[in-house]
Amino acid sequence: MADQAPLLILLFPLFGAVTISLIGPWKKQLCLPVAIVATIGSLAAALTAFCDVLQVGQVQYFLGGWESPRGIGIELRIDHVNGLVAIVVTAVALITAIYSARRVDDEFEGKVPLFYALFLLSATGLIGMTLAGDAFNLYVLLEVASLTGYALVAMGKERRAAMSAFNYIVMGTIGASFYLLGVGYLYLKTGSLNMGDIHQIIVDQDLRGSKIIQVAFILILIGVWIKMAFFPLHAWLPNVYSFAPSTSACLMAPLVTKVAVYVMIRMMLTVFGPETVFVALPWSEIVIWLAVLDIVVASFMALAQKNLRRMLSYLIIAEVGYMVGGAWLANHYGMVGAIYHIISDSFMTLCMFLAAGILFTKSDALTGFKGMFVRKPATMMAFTLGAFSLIGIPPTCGFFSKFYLIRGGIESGHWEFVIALLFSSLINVVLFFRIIEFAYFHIDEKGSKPDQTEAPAAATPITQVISLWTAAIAVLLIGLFNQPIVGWIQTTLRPLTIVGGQG
Amino acid sequence: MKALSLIVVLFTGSLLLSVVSLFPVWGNPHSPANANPISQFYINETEELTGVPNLVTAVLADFRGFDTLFETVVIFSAGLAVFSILGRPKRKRGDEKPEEDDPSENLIVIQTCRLVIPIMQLFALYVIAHGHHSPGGGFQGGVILGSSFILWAIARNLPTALQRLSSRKTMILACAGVLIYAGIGVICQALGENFLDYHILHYLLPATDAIMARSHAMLGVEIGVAFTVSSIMFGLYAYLSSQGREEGGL
Amino acid sequence: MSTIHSSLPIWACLVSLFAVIPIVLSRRHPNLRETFTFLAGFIKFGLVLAMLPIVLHGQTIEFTIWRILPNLAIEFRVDAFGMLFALVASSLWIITSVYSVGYMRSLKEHSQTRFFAFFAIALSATLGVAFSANLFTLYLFYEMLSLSTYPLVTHHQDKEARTGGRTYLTYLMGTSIGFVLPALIFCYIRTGGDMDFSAAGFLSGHLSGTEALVVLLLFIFGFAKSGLMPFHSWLPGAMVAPTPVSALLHAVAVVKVGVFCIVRVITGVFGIGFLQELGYGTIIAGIASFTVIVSSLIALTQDNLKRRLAFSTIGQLAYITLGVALLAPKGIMGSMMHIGMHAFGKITLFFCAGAIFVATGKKYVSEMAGIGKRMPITMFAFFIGSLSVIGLPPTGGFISKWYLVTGTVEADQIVFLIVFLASTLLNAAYFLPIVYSAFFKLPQGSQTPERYKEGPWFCVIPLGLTALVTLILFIKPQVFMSLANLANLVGQ
Amino acid sequence: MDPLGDLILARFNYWIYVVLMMIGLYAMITKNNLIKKLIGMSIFQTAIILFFVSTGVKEGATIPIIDHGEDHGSELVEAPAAAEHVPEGRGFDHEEALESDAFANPLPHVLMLTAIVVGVATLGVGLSVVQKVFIRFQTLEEDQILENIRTSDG
Repeated sequence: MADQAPLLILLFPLFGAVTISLIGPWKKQLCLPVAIVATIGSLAAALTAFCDVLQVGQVQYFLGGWESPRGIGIELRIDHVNGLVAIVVTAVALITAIYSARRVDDEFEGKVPLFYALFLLSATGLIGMTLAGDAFNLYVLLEVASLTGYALVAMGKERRAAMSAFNYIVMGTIGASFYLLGVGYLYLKTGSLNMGDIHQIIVDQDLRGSKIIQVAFILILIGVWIKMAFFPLHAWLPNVYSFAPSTSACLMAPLVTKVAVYVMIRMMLTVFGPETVFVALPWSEIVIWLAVLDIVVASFMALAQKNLRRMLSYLIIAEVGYMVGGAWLANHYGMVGAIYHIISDSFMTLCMFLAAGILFTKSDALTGFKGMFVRKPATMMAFTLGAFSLIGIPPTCGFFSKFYLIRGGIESGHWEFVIALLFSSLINVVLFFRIIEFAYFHIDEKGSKPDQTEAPAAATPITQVISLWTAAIAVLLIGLFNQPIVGWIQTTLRPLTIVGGQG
Repeated sequence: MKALSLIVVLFTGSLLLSVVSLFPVWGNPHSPANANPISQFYINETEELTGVPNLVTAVLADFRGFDTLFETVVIFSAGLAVFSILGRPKRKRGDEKPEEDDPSENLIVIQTCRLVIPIMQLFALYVIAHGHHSPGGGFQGGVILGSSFILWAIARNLPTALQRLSSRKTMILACAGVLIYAGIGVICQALGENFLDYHILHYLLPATDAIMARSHAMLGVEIGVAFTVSSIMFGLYAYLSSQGREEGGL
Repeated sequence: MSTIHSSLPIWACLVSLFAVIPIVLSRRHPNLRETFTFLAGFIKFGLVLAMLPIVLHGQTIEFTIWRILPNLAIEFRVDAFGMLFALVASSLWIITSVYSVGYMRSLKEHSQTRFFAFFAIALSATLGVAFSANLFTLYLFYEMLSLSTYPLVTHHQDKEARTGGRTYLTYLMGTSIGFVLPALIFCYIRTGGDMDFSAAGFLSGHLSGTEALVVLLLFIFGFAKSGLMPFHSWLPGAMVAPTPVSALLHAVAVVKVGVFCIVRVITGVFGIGFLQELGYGTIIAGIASFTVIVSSLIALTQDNLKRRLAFSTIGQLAYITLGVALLAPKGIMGSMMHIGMHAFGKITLFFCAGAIFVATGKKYVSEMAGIGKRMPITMFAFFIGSLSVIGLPPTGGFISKWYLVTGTVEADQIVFLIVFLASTLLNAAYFLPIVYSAFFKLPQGSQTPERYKEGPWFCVIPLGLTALVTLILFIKPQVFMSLANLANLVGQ
Repeated sequence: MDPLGDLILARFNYWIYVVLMMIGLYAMITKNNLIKKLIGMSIFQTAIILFFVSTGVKEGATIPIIDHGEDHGSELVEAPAAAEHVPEGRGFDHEEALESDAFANPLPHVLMLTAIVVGVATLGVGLSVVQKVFIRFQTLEEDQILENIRTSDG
């Protein structure tokens, strides 16, 4: 079955979702086990597929066996990079599923089976987006992920969730449509939908300078930028993630933007090719400045927030700036950093959102952190670890992604990007130590002293603690094992010549 | 605000139009899209390879069958999404007595529907089954089938229609559709080929060769699609027309 | 010079980190908890001592922990200079622990477990810095130290502590992320990953003149723990911490880590030869001299004893930077020794300040008239500590200062000689009046001297001990001297 | 050919789709009523469908269903429009080309079948969200909703 692994990554959650919708209304207590089995199966398949990739370099899976001529059927294509991203997506889904155990009954009263079905379908869509080797298939899977995402947000009890979901639908549809239109332009010019085939045609017929290809690229870029909430198309994101139910946010916040970033990188590298993106087109400078603006503006906005999840949402936007900027540096290490950051930021964000979900069930105002270290020490420690990673303190993974990104920035001479990265780190220091301070000091003006023996406010369910700490430890491990990860990323990147037009 | 959006819109429009002059002219059979080997291959080889003369059906259900599977999943997700967004805790079943003597009901309308609906449903089955040879297929047929239920709900009222096809049954049918589709793919896997590689199914189907197996499997797939589409169409109607309360109706 | 591969340094570093677990577990039994602290302290000191003969033989001990980036590992190497620092830090940890027990218990401080736990972590980080073999490892432990000391600085958890903690982190994290990190990555790119400290300097030949200046300044200001002006104000702010913290971390561990890093940067990263060639030593020396003079002047105006000590520390740290920036062998030797000598002198002073606070609740110099009658041992120790910091015999401070002064002559930089002399006078001017009024004046508003009443013995013994060591170091400075000499020999 | 005819008449399909799309986009951005926004969204998506389908058109070609029971395609070989053009670009067998010129390109149709379904699904979800908004806020005018949120927050 090993050669079927690439597909099984998708099939497990798909069948899980269908099973849950079938049996859910009768056997509510079976929903969670099915979801966990499905995500474990998916993770196992992703790991198997990745092991295959390690041996043979690139795994292609032809749906329906339509292998030749190229582009007749649909293929899934796994290389080192998206193999890793697929592992991340499945792992995040698994961790969130574990986290959801004691949570969903409150958040989705009476709709638990629907939630799990949508949850698994959303994971299916996101996994599919990373694996797709066909530009149109990617669109379909993107829509699966988006539609379920809209529902996961709108299901919330929060009053404003519905309105933010509506804006999400409008923006998401514009983004997906622009992507589709870009694919249409590509199809018009090349006649193919298979990513590898499109690239081959662009190279063979020397379409690099073609205006149609350029406009197609712009359209696809705008599309994925909306999906990943890149400045100035970011307005939908903060409302969505701060008003969504916490379980939904834990799945979507780490993944949706990251997968969109991966799609952008995939488009840049395997569809248009670095020689088109960096050499033929003079946009690197503009995009990097946009990324710099994104980072700076989002950091300032984060500073102004009074609610935890809203603040984290703006940080996600800033992190998107890291990745877009890194990818556009036209530098090997910039690209490595961007891809590595996809992996590390997924777990960082997951860790933070899980902690946010555990710490706050109703209002997540930052002032609520008062005395949190005493009330929920384990959660706060994991939160602190995640915060350190977002700040970029070694040896957490956040440090190493910054390391590679800054290296790329220096090597390619984009100092503005380097400064923006450092600036955002400093802002993060302020942001998180403000919180840690709140959590650490809880003596109010009356002067009641903290006491070690004080009983914790309410015991956190063990499943939530496990999921949070898994994420936190992943943050550490990804940092410590950054070298093999980066090595794998480089295996895929090395054959490509990622060098900018200016040198 | 309006001026700004106008600028954005005009800018986007001019971006899109800036390359129109480079596009192939209307109906050019030698445009890259039309002259590409892939397109040629579909037209020239499909019937030999699959035995299905309707190229669109063949490409849809076989060559790009994976897309179509997820297309079905999209519909399925939309159904789940609407149920989850608008659904509310159910009241006791006993309350849902269909109001037989609704004064707003019109005898002529009801009787006409009684006549039309069977024909609609028959036609829907024809569209599904004949999709190999004429325009049609699971989506088209499924929508017609779904609209026959909707017609009944409009002519009578929603609870009456829901008595025939409750939202739970809707869900089961929708799941069955996806299961049929994906299940056919998994059977192919179980027989040792890739997902959705239908030709291997001739081991299971009597009196078929590899090519006809594709054709038959496509029919199966279309039926699965029809299941999902028809039930979800009705489900969408039921929920959207009543704000999720499953009562009253238009 | 030969190299030995051994895991000793890593154990020496980690022992206090592991000790956190039993410390936290035994949080309900203070005596058991403190036992673990002492146990860890003695094991650590023992391990460091075990390595001492090897290092004195001119050998180095290496251990690679984790290859974390291409060509770059988290790696330990114990050389003479690192050994010197580790010796100072690990020995003072034991003494400070004794002192902490007395201080914390008599003041009935809250959250003592947390205090001892983070104290242990901070010590691990300090030894990690001392034993780092390359710049990356150094940076890692440097950050770890900043973070682990934050809960210590803000231990009181009141408004003042919050402000102090904020300043502390803003300065330390701001400079390390804003300055050191980019410089570090820049070096990594330029050298292709080789960041091992070496006498020739791993940067030499890789940077142009201007780049070298920028990187040098980024490092010098980036390691803000060294308290060079204008990035010094965290140190007085951090004086809100309990006195044992101030004593160990702010007179010994944290600030010494700062100057340790600067010495490493100058001797190991750039290399003395490279800097001499570029002629940038004078620039650093200028900054350091400015800090020396200005901080001494500010110290004169401080009434809060701990703040006065803090500014004194800033000045003394700048001595070390100044000494090494002279790029002369004697100056560097003086700097290295001053790390040790000043540590013992200054910790004595802090212990005294703490002991006074515990016994009388007094924080301000102006309140301390006549206190010598009440706490003669403490104030005598204070006197010895002052002498050492001023640099007068018969204390260890005299020896290091002697070398520093000869360094200026050797480097033919008479200006800096004047700086040293002037600051010595200023040092005397802000310390000796305290001693004088303590012994020869009567308390304000009272005609009779206070009755004899020392602080708790847990406080007095450590400060007596450190005062004694300060004296002994004058007679027997051999260990420090030979280590500094060895480190210097390698540098030539 | 004159520029007007060449640019606009010969490529009218693209003009129509761009105009439609801009109408949709404008409605999505500026309309105050949520339903109108959704209508704009629908127009927007339809425009793209129009674009795709129009790329598959071949002059003189028939629907992509091969006639059963006959020697398919043979009677269409002499379709006048197909013979005029000389194959360009990517070379393929001339005879095959003529045959394939007789049928419209099936691929865009397949793709748009998917896109239509996606459009319907999105519209359905959109409408349900709008209903939920209405349940929560009792209005569908965006400015009133925002006002409502602002007053309840502040």
